[in-house]
Amino acid sequence: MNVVAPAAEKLSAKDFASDQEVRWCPGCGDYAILKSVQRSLADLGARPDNTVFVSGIGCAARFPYYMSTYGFHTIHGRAPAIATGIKLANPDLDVWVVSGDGDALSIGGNHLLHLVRRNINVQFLLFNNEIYGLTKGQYSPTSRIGTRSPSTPQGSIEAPVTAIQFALGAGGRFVARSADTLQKHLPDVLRRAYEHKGCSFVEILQNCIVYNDGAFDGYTDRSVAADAQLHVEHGKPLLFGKDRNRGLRLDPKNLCLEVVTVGENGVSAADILVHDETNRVLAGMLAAMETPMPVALGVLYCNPAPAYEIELREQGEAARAKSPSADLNALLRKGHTWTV
Amino acid sequence: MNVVAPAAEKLSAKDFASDQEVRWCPGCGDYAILKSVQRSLADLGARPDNTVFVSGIGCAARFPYYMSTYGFHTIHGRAPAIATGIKLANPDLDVWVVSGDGDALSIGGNHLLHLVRRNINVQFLLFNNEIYGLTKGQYSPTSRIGTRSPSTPQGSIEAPVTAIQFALGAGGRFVARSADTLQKHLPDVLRRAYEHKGCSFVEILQNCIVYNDGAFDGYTDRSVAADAQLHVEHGKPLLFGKDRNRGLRLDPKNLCLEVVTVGENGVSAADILVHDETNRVLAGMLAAMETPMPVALGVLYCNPAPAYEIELREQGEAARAKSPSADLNALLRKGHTWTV
Amino acid sequence: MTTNSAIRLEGEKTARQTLESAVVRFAGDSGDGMQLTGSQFTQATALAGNDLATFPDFPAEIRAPAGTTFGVSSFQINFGSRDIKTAGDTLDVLVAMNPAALKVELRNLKAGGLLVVDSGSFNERNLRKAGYDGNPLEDGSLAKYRLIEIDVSALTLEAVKATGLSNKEALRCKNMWTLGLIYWVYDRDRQATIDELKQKFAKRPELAEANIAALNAGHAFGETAEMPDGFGGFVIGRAPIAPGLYRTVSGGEALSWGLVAGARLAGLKLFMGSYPITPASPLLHVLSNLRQFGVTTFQAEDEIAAICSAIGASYAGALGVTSSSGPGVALKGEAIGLAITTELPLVIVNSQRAGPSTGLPTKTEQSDLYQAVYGRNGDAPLAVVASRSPADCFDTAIEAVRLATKYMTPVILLTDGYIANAAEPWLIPDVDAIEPFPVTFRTDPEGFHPFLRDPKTMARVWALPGTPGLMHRIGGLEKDHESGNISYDPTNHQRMTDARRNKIEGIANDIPLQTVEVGGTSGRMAVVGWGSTYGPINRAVENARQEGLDVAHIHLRHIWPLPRNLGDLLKGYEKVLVPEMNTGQLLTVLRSEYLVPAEGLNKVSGQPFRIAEIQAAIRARLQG
Amino acid sequence: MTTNSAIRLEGEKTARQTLESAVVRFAGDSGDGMQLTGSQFTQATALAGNDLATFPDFPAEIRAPAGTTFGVSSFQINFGSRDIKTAGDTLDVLVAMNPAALKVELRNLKAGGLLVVDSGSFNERNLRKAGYDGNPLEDGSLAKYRLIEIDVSALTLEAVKATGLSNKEALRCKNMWTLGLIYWVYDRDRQATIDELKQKFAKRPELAEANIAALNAGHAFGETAEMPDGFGGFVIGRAPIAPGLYRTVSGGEALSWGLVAGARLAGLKLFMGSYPITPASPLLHVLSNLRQFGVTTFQAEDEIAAICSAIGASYAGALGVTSSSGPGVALKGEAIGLAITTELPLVIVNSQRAGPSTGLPTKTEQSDLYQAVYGRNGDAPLAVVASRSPADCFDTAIEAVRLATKYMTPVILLTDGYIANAAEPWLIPDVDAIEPFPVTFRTDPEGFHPFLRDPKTMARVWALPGTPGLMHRIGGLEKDHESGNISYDPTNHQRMTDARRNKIEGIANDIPLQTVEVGGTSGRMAVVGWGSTYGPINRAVENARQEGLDVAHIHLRHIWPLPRNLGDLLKGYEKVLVPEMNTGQLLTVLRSEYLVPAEGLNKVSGQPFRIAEIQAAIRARLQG
Ligand SMILES: Cc1ncc(C[n+]2csc(CCOP(=O)(O)OP(=O)(O)O)c2C)c(N)n1
Ligand SMILES: Cc1ncc(C[n+]2csc(CCOP(=O)(O)OP(=O)(O)O)c2C)c(N)n1
Ligand code: SF4
Ligand code: SF4
Ligand SMILES: [Mg+2]
Ligand SMILES: [Mg+2]
Repeated sequence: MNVVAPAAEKLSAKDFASDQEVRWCPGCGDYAILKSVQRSLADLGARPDNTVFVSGIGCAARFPYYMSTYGFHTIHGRAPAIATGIKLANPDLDVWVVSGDGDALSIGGNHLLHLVRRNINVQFLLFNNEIYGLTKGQYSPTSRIGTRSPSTPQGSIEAPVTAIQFALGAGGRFVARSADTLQKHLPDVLRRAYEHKGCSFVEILQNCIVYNDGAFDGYTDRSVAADAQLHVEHGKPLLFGKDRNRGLRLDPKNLCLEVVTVGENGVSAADILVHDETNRVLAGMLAAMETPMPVALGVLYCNPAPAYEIELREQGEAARAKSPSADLNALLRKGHTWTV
Repeated sequence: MNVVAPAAEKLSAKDFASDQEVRWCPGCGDYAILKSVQRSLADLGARPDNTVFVSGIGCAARFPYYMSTYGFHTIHGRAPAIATGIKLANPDLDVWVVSGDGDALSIGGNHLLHLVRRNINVQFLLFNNEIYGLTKGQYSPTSRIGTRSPSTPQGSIEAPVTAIQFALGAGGRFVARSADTLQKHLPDVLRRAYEHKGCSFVEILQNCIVYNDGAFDGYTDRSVAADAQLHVEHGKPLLFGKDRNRGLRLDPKNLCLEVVTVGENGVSAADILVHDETNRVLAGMLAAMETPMPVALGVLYCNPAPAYEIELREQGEAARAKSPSADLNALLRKGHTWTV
Repeated sequence: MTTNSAIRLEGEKTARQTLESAVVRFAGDSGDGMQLTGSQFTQATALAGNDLATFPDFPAEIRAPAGTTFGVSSFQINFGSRDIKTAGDTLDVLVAMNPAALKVELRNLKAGGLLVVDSGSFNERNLRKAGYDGNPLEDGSLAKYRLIEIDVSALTLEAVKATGLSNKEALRCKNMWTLGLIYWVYDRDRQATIDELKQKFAKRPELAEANIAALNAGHAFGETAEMPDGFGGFVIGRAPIAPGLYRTVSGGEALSWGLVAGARLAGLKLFMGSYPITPASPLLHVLSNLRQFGVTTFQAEDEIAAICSAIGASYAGALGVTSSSGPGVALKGEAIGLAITTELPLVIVNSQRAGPSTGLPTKTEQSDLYQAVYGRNGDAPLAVVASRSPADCFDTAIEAVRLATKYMTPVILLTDGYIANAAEPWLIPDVDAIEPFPVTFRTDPEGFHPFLRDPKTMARVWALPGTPGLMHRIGGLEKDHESGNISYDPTNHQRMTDARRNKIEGIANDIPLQTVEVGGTSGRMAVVGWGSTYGPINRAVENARQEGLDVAHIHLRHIWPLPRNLGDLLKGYEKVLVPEMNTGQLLTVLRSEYLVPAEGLNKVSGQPFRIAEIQAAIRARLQG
Repeated sequence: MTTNSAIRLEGEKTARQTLESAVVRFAGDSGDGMQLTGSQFTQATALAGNDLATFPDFPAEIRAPAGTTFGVSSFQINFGSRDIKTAGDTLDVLVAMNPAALKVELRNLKAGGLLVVDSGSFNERNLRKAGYDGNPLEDGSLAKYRLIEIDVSALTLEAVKATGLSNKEALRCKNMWTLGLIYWVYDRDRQATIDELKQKFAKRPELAEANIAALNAGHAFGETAEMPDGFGGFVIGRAPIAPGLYRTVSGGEALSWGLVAGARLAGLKLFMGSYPITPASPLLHVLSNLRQFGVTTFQAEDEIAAICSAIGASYAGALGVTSSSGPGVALKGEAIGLAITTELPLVIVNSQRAGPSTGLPTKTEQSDLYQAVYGRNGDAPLAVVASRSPADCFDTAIEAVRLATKYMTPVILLTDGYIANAAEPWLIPDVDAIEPFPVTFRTDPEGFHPFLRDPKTMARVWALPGTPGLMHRIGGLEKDHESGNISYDPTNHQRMTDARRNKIEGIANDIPLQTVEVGGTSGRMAVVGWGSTYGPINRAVENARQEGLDVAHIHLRHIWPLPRNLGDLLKGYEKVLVPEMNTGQLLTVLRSEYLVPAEGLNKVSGQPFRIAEIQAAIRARLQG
């Protein structure tokens, strides 16, 4: 229990930290995300008493305990459904959902689909470490083919689901990606998610140091980051690389993206695709990029539509406007009655 | 119970009909689909005793009772999971799953995601009538916004899920669409689905005459069919219309499809996109087309990958090859033992 | 046969015969409008001052092919000048609109009962579909009934000719013709039906006109045509009913209104998360139309999401409600545990149907009591209440809301397919006269902890997100008994387990002592029931007492915890008989709680008990 | 203090003292390798011919921050020259590798017990993390123990210096140093551990060398250093154990092997559909490595898919198995109903953990019995069996498979977190000597119907898809008692409900009569247990009998149906006491079935019973 005065003054990241000892493994990527979120909330001027963190079960899902906001650590996979109820009962609350790749995409895949499709105005953060952390290292639906784990000693044989593609397939209106270690990038994405009115889906690549260490080193390691990360920005050309001279070009015949170098083989700056975050097809192509292509980070898609709970509230208001008295006795007496 | 002799001679559609009275509403689109399936199985030379129809709950899900094959009418939403178990226990069976839009995409969305992602070699037929038939007409996840139903008297406010986009987002390797009334087209699609080794996802637009009559008239009515249906074929230009002179052109700047008329405004046949069923991006764009664009029918995407149960069998064989004796007594005695 | 009226017998009509009660069943094809016919007859009967009970019986198929036996739709009503407790064991009157209806329903008609058939539908095709080899109207097989054989189809066409409807539309009025005839049989007033037809077809006055014409024609036929044995109709006087304003109400309606009333009495908005399922859907449908009462309904993607959304809504300060039937409630088990351990109010309605698994969705059963009382992982106690009749749903819903909010606990409310669909007259209560039980939300940060308990109820405080200064975290892991933080401390787990258990057991002190419905508070036998078996048990016990047997009827509303005097009460009887539409579920609870040698009377056929079955069992066991 | 060895007291060593049994607990940080230490000690102890029982106790966190109390990982072992039934109530020896371990575990150490601490870890930082104000090694608070305070860290570094390991890697050998010392204390042979270290570090021989050096150094230290009171170590003789070939086995292993053996005895392939959950995952992990035995494992997307895949596999002719813990089993309820009504064989393993809801995942409990016996919609009976110990899992798994296949029914097998993780010596059975129970699949189309029943077992025929001529349809709707086609017929529903019930009840005729573990078949009190409480109950009853109390121990393997003589047996005792790690769940079943006034002894703290607790309760209730 934290008593935070309804302060007018600006809160700091620390004001969003609860008094509970953080119990992730030393070195876990979750720590960095926690920090980013706490800092972002402070920067965005969020109010702890108006903020709710909802989670399912998993290492990631311990998140709410470490926030000085309201928090609900629910059951495995069901956080989207519980968050939906919270938001429909009180649309004024700021609701964040924190989930892992197993929680969100294995047991909870259906609820996530419908949360996204309904466009409930919550921020959904998927901590993707491509493994089941809390249950000690089984492969997850985002684990790469061939993953050896306690339940797949011969290597996994399932094509992983690409979280972002799934979210787009579910009709998501805000779809973004960042990583635990990107301490400047992640808060930017969180800000965009927070400002988006509707369901914001954010995949955060997160290192599980114990069971899947280095899963994202190919993207996040300093030595390769510049060439392996493509930071997308609406209206800006899709360029990356140490010298920012590598970029994406569309092959319109084959409908696919290719990496080209500006200034080489007759490629000019004008050939480079410009990011349009309202284009779902482009978002899908960016999401699907895999090594040796760079990983696309940032807001891949943002194309707002009315949030469910707002439309629902309007329907309620319309109903009340039609029968403003809401007289229960009258309801019970509507239709045929008789007196004995 | 049907006794069908292990006949070498060719079976007819009737041989695939069970002795049970068909109990759908008179005029329901399910009748036509049943016929198509029975005919297709006969044409494909399928064996009733080697064929299993699995379904969940719903009007569509009554399907297995009407087939003279093996049939398992399971519980709501879970048919994909049960079919998975059947296929993993006996990969030699031909397994078909029949499901409705509620069964497959509401309660069963998660199992469908994982069936598709794992690429289990079954044919998944989704009878999409955009409504809950069996429970008397509530809106479904594929119902259009504004659908008035017993549970949405003021009209539904949810963006519907597009089945095909969902299947693609789930990583589907075979994704197709047809309709109940297309008695030539549907068997063609079923044949392709049957021949595809891996999970074949087939959406079948189906008219519920009682609760959602005419939902697809805008596409299927004879008077509009030619202009409202685009039948895609691999390697063929994406043309449609009475005179087959309307077609799809890609706008590479905006990455979107537009309908053009060959011979008008300088459009030539060469401008028309050619269907490439191995291109996922194109499939996604075709799937997303909505009125006033035509509806895309046929095999939108087909790009085989190894089926799960085959890989699993290979792992089993590898394990057995490594320890061919499989001596249980030896297993129990492995590691440290001592004699008292 | 005279032209158009296929009456076989002749003679003068006798005077109307006075009866104490009657059981009528309208049976026809799904498309024949039998449910509408039944509900109109119910209304007219209620207006005539009779007590009544009804039993609508739908086919399992949405719209079965015309003429099939599995497409038969029926509506049964029992009404009388005395109090009526069930829809009736056997029929005095059967209206069969086609051969299939006759085939399916005849076995319930008393010998000598009135059998009204539409001979126009007894053609070869229909006879074959119904599985008749010959024509029962012609082979003498109906000799033991008073057969009134009329070509209703032809007479209806005739009656509505003037309206210029197509043949197809005109034939749709057959049910009103028949209703008119039965109105004549029981001397019922047609005005309410006429008014309703006018309102229903306001946009198509020609349909209103046709239906009314058919109704009147049927009635006139009764007045004028010759009837078998000179049959002159019946008359059934007013029942001695408590004075006041009445309506007929179905379980679905009464339950919905009770929940709305309960939420209002608690001072809360109502949030209903549900997923359609037979026979629970009516609740979702009715509540969806009550948005102006602060009701939000949410059709979730499945039952798990439905309950989870309701838990979320309760967490945010609404009254969370979820509703389903057996298979759907099975899916909610894990989430119910979450509501139990986070101690949030929640009402879970289970409209039971025949199981196991998908079972017989349109048939009634009481086989989810185990699931309600015991069906979760862990030591996970909650409160369970059960409705005994459609009207009783209103009161039990309010009671469920009261317990849920006062004790911060999930409450399971058991009803069943019979109650959900049946309708009965209801003395409309004055909602303003019901004692409110307003909830208070914690707002004071001083000394706040989320698991502080009210010393009397043991309920924890309810602090809503959005409240300044009360930020806290809750969840499904075991919680410290004060702060709610995760606690692995063994003593704390024991303490919280005990607290959860004692809180629920303590509810026993806040519910009425168990009373006896009929009979003494001790004696040779108590018949203990719960739920929709109320009617047949009650009448059976009354009948048995009239036979001179020393037997009492006890009916439970509170299934868990049980009323605190129940054990002593039961020990006052030599025998305890527990009739249930299951294999003995309440029986297990009673035997284990009180070690009384109770015996079961179990019927698991998808059909409600008949009075006679229970009466026979009482007799047998008292003799045995 | 002498340099390097922080022994405070002086004096000559005494001769080894002979003991009947001892309880030792190794406790340290999660990173300290206490589980490995414990299992090595277990092995050496088993090789020395002692009987033993173990209790591994993990922190809830994957890798808690070093030095915290919630990061303490322990391993307890009870061993002796007599038969050993539990891991021990209180400790004779506590090894505490850091202050946090001391803080958490000290309360279990007997006064006068041996306390071995690594003084090298008692620095200010660690003391603060553990929540100590001062240093307990210095403030006299440990005076009532025999304190052996050693700078293990420094001595280990010293011992492994020659291997050239980094400090960090060298310190990882601390646990082996300590193990060496405790080997000296109990005079254990190091060879098996040395062999295992060599094998484990085959690829990094320098690590093997270092660990062995540390082990030897610790042992040598015991041999040579001065000890408090001249402590000279203990000796514990061989236990009178049945002759044969032994191994230690954990519940997870024995259960997996039992299932594989069961499937083989039935002539089936085994299909396991599961979803990871604590403490059930070991079963999935072990079986995943047994592909060569015809085992297929499938990690499903959730528990519902897991059981459904197993049902599908059974339908296709494999032995379907699914495994989870309470919350996961709660999700399976609806699908269990499907397996019941389609009458397919299925084994559902529930490794119970502390509930309700997420509860305390790493702690043990027996609170899912209600869920197992009653937790489904509809009248949905199945068989329930329970394992009493790690080794017993092998036999109960075979029994579960036997019942599932012979009776075409789901069987729930209850085990718990304690059993899953603990290990015990096991007289390895000869699988070839177990009576097989081969399944026969129907192949003859002549007269085939899918719901034809074996007249004796009432099991329906099992006809596999793929069989020529046997095509049929099954499902969750009520089925005709022969053809399996959908049937809405009331009599058929009653008949099928009765058949499902009678089939399960009939299993009572095919299971052994209930025997008495200890004590007479009548008397003043029976203590009735089930599951992992076997050890403490058994020893408590033996102790009570030695005190002269007339008490017997009855332990159930078959929870449903119950053995057919159980009612009569229980009625032979004046009192029945039912100790359970829940609020009284078996108690409900026994009271309701037999109307015996059984009383509960309930502990819901996440911790197993202590012998003394049960003994005290026996005493109190016999006096009371
Ligand atoms: C109903 C249920 N099933 C299974 C579990 C066990 N479980 C807890 S977390 C988890 C998966 C964790 O993986 P992920 O969601 O990726 O989170 P991470 O630990 O990697 O952050 C599982 C299977 C559970 N708690 N409840
Ligand atoms: C667990 C469970 N929840 C709900 C139901 C009720 N139910 C049966 S079918 C159905 C939806 C039917 O819609 P759809 O899948 O679109 O099939 P259709 O009837 O339209 O063919 C529902 C909600 C059920 N049988 N089981
Ligand atoms: S197991 Fe992995 S994800 Fe979980 S806390 Fe440890 S490092 Fe983080
Ligand atoms: S309700 Fe609709 S989908 Fe169902 S059988 Fe009738 S027409 Fe077909
Ligand atoms: Mg993860
Ligand atoms: Mg549908």
